[in-house]
Amino acid sequence: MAELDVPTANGRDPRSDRGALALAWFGILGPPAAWAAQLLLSDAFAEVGCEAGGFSSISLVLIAITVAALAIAAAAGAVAFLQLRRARSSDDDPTRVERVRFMALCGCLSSGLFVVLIALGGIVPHLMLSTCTSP
Amino acid sequence: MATATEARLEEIWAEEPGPVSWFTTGDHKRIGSRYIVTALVFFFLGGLEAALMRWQLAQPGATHLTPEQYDELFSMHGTTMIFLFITPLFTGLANYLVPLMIGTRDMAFPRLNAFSYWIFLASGIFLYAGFVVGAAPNGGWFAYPPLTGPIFDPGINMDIWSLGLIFLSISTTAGAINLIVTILKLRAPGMTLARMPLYVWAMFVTAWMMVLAMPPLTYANVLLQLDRNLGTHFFDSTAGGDPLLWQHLFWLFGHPDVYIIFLPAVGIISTVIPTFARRPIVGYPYVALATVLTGIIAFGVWVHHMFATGLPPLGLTFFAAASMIITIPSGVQIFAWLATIIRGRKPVVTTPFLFAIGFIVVFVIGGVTGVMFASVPFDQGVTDSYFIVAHFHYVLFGGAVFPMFAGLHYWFPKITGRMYNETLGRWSFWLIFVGFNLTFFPMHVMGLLGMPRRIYTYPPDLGVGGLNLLSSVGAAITFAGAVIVSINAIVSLRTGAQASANPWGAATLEWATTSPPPHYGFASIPVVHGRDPLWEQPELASDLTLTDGREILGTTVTDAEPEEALAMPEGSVLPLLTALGFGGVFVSLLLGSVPAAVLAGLMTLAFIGAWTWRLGGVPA
Amino acid sequence: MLAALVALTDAACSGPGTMTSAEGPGAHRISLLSVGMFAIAAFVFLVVICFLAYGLFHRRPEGSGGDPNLNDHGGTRMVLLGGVAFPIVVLIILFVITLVALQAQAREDTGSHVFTIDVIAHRWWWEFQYPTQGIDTANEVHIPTGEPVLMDVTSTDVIHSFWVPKLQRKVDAIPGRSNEVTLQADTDGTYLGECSEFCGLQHAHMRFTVIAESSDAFDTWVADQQKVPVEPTGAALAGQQVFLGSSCVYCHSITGTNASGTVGPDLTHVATRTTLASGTIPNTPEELAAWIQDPQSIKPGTQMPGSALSPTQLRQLVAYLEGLG
Amino acid sequence: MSVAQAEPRGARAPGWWGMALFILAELTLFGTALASYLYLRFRAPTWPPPGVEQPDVVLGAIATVLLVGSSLPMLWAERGIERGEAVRMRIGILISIVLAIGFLGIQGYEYATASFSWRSEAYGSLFFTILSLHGLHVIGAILIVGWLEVRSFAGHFDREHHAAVQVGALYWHFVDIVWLAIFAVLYLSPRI
Repeated sequence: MAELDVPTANGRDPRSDRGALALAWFGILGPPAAWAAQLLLSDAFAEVGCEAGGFSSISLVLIAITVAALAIAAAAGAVAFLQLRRARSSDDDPTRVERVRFMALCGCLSSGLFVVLIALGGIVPHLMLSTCTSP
Repeated sequence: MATATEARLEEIWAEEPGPVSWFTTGDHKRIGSRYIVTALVFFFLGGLEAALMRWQLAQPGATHLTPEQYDELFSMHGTTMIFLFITPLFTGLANYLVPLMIGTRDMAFPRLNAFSYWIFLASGIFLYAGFVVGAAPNGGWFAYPPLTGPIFDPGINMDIWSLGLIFLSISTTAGAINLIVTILKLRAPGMTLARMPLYVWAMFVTAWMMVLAMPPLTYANVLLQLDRNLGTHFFDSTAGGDPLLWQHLFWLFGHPDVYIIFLPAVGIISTVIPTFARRPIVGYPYVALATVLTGIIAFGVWVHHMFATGLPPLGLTFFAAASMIITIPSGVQIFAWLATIIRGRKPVVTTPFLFAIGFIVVFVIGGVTGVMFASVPFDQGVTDSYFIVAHFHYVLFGGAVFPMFAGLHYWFPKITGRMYNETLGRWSFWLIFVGFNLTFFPMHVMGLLGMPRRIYTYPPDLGVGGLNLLSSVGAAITFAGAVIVSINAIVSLRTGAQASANPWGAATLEWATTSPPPHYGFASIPVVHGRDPLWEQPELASDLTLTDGREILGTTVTDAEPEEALAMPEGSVLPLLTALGFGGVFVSLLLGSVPAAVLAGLMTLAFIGAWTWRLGGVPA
Repeated sequence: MLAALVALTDAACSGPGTMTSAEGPGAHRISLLSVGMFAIAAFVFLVVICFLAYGLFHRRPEGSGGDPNLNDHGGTRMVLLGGVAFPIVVLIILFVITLVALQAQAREDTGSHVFTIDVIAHRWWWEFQYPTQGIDTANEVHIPTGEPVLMDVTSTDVIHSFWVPKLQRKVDAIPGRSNEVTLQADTDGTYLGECSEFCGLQHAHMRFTVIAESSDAFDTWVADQQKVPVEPTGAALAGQQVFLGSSCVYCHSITGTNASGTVGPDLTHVATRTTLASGTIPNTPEELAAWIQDPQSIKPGTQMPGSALSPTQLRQLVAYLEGLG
Repeated sequence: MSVAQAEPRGARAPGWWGMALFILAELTLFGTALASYLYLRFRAPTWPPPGVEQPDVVLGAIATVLLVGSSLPMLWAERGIERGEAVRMRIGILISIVLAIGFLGIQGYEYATASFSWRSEAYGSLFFTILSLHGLHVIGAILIVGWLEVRSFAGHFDREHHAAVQVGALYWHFVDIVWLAIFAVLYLSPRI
């Protein structure tokens, strides 16, 4: 390894390091993954459900998908927020703390935006549109 | 001590003299400039096609062009501008700048970089071969079957188009992978994810989108080729297929593609504005995250291109919601630029800054009309009318070509070592700005007056004759502006003032090298302690000189901590030969001769074998 | 800029295809939506221009080099307010309005209709079949004013798009699918219709006309269309012989004769139509003769071949066709 | 003071990242292919269409065992070269190639004996296009791994330097895993 006056990876327990990193990436990429799953499943059910005669429980299925997606996005937001708070009080070397706070902040914002998007795309249409208005 | 190291590095990183190195170089600077120049040639061709179209549409009932010619022109205008001009140009600019901005000496895979360029050049020629044989692609840039299917377009036109795009996707995917690995593994020590320049963030997200967006297009084109030449029924509704399958696959690529065009432009603007506002960007984390979120949401909006195809309304609302929310990250970026200008010093008004301001004005108009299409009923009213043509020129010409002009002027001193002429620059800006608005603003009105897209002529009673004339005049002015930009470039290449290392007093690392930078880039790999190295650390030299052969520094992904020095390969002609091999395969497929395709394929495999012979094993 | 857009549109309201001067409920919804959104758009654009102008021109010290530690506390608030808070509120409102409009649209399409018209798009003309009335006409569709008529839109070849800018939203004509849209005109009049999906060489000349008339005028039109044309006499009879003897019968059909081709439009009542070749030329004997003589010069690429008729045969054929009232 | 020049392996080598991203692009390609299959399937009233019998699951299962099984000797080969045993690597690669050729043999048999063709109907088009797309990738994987075999005879790999083997093996495992998804969609889903 290089001996440099640059912050280096050694001197820290790699497992907790990798765990924190995994949580940080979950905070940022969890919400979009939940939204993508909700979009594809809802659209598939909506299109298939309607064309195959529109069974009545379809709106129930769509609501369940949306609630699950919201839960995941909110969980990711909570994880990111926790990391953000813990990073503020951490005494690690400043470069790493800056990066951890940056990723945690991105996690919070990402989950905020996707919670709105999932709710807007998942719940609001049901209130207004009967599920299977024929094309 | 520095000059000895520099001499040593110059000798290590030198290339064979003379024209041979033209075909064997792996230097990201030479390949980047080549990409830019070739893309600008295609920009000129695309502009010519646009000029001919505007000439035909200037008055009602004109017969300057036959319908066949007009269809070929607008199809190639769209395909050229999107696939052969703007994406390769931004790829070339990234090839040139990203290694310098992250403080390393070359891309992660120099030979793959050369290979990407040769494939791009070959596929551009392949696509334009259509005009030579009088059968250029004529199905529009999104080529909906069954119109482009075997029954209604039996000629070779659409085979050229779809094979050409499969051919080009090799270059785009290889270039994107190269860029991602470079950004992940070769950042200077200390450049954590929180300190990456915003241009590098933009290219990083763009490259990921390229890797994920190209496969749906390639698969759609494979299906189209099979339908056209082997009698399969993917898009044939009489035998279980569905024409909408093509639209789903194409637009799953199509909308991310327009963001692949837009995000590099956002990266350029986020670099130009802070430099001339004399302060760091306001809200760096918000802008960086906005780039990432735009790239992600872009994959979930494609059905807004299909609102009028009779899909069930509930399904459309999911995509309408995503199409609305995607405007929030763009809004964040616009307000970040505005805040940077307001909170900064008195702005230094140069041509790049003028183009950046012109971009903000024009892109906001394009953006607000874009939001309207997320409202399903409105979109069903105006889709496929000239209102859409006006919108996407505001967000593509305004949203990407304006930043391109800003970027080219901004980095012209760094790439060529010469300053451009400021007065010519201003003239070209105002001509392009006025000409652009004169050309495309009336198109909003034409759309509302009920003028459909892609009509080679229109009757006088539609009431759009005057507007079309205005638009054609505007096109001429814009063309004049672009000509002045090229004059400015050619003149300044020879007689421009000598450029210093950092003429704009900018903050990013590429301005730490001389103009133009030497082959080895940095004498010593810089160590970064913040987001604006040149403003925060006057002295960048470190002791990481890496002079035991052609070496660059591999670092960890999130915090860029040094891992080990990586040996870089010498220049080689194999990438060019492999690209020619692929060219042979695609030309044989186009001409429908399987034996020739197999032969060319075997030749390509041989070149790949030679290329990878020494990779990842005991050094030679 | 956007104020100019609104002004320009109003000024040019005279155009036959102007969407913003709506005459049908569908188009009213769209023009209402568009006026509302243009207002929001103009406001947003104005806000950005004000910020930009203030940013560019307000006086502050001139800095030489870049100053890395200029704090951006105030700026971040502006980014979050202008870039996130305000847009989210506007977008949620816009989304709810969109859903309301979509619901109205869905109710309209699934509601009751006086009758159904099958719209069949061909390469470069429109076929309109009235199953309840047993009529098959082309390029001109009559509907009773104020009554919702269900249009069942499909295509026999490539994708087209059925669009009457002043009356309703557009709906694609896709082979193998049938898309429904309700057409209703509030006032009598003729309304321009266009194909708005690129469908090949003559996409530009694939227009149709919607004629909205009072219900009794509509009934008389239906009665005329249902009549079998009376036996032609004199020059028209000779013209009929020319018609039956030539290649026209392979593509066209006229009830009461053995011509039953379906590639081209049904010519049983071609004389009642005001335009020919899908809205390209007016229906006058001279234009009809020129069209029959050399259609490629008028619509290059059209499926109709030219004909080698002598001038007298041509005159007789035109006389026969113009007699098919 | 300079950084030691080492031959990085695993997630530290740029080559590994390059192949991982290429595999991501290929996964998207196969994902799109399977999504198109399901898209057309749910639009069709009956699937497979009348007169076309279901693909033979037993044959498909045997092919799956062969191909997925071929990953085991490949893993064994990778462990071998990590300990510097080039001979073990060569044997492992050879077994994998043989198993893969067995897989291709079964595919070829299915092509020959199928009662429908890609020309007959969308079902046939989908079935044969996705199968041949994957078949080409198996051939590609055989060529890559075969080239590693040739290079190992030229003494290119030892304990310290074998990044190429890891990259080649990564692609091999990808081609096997993707087949599981194709097998599920093409062979099993028509039955539920």
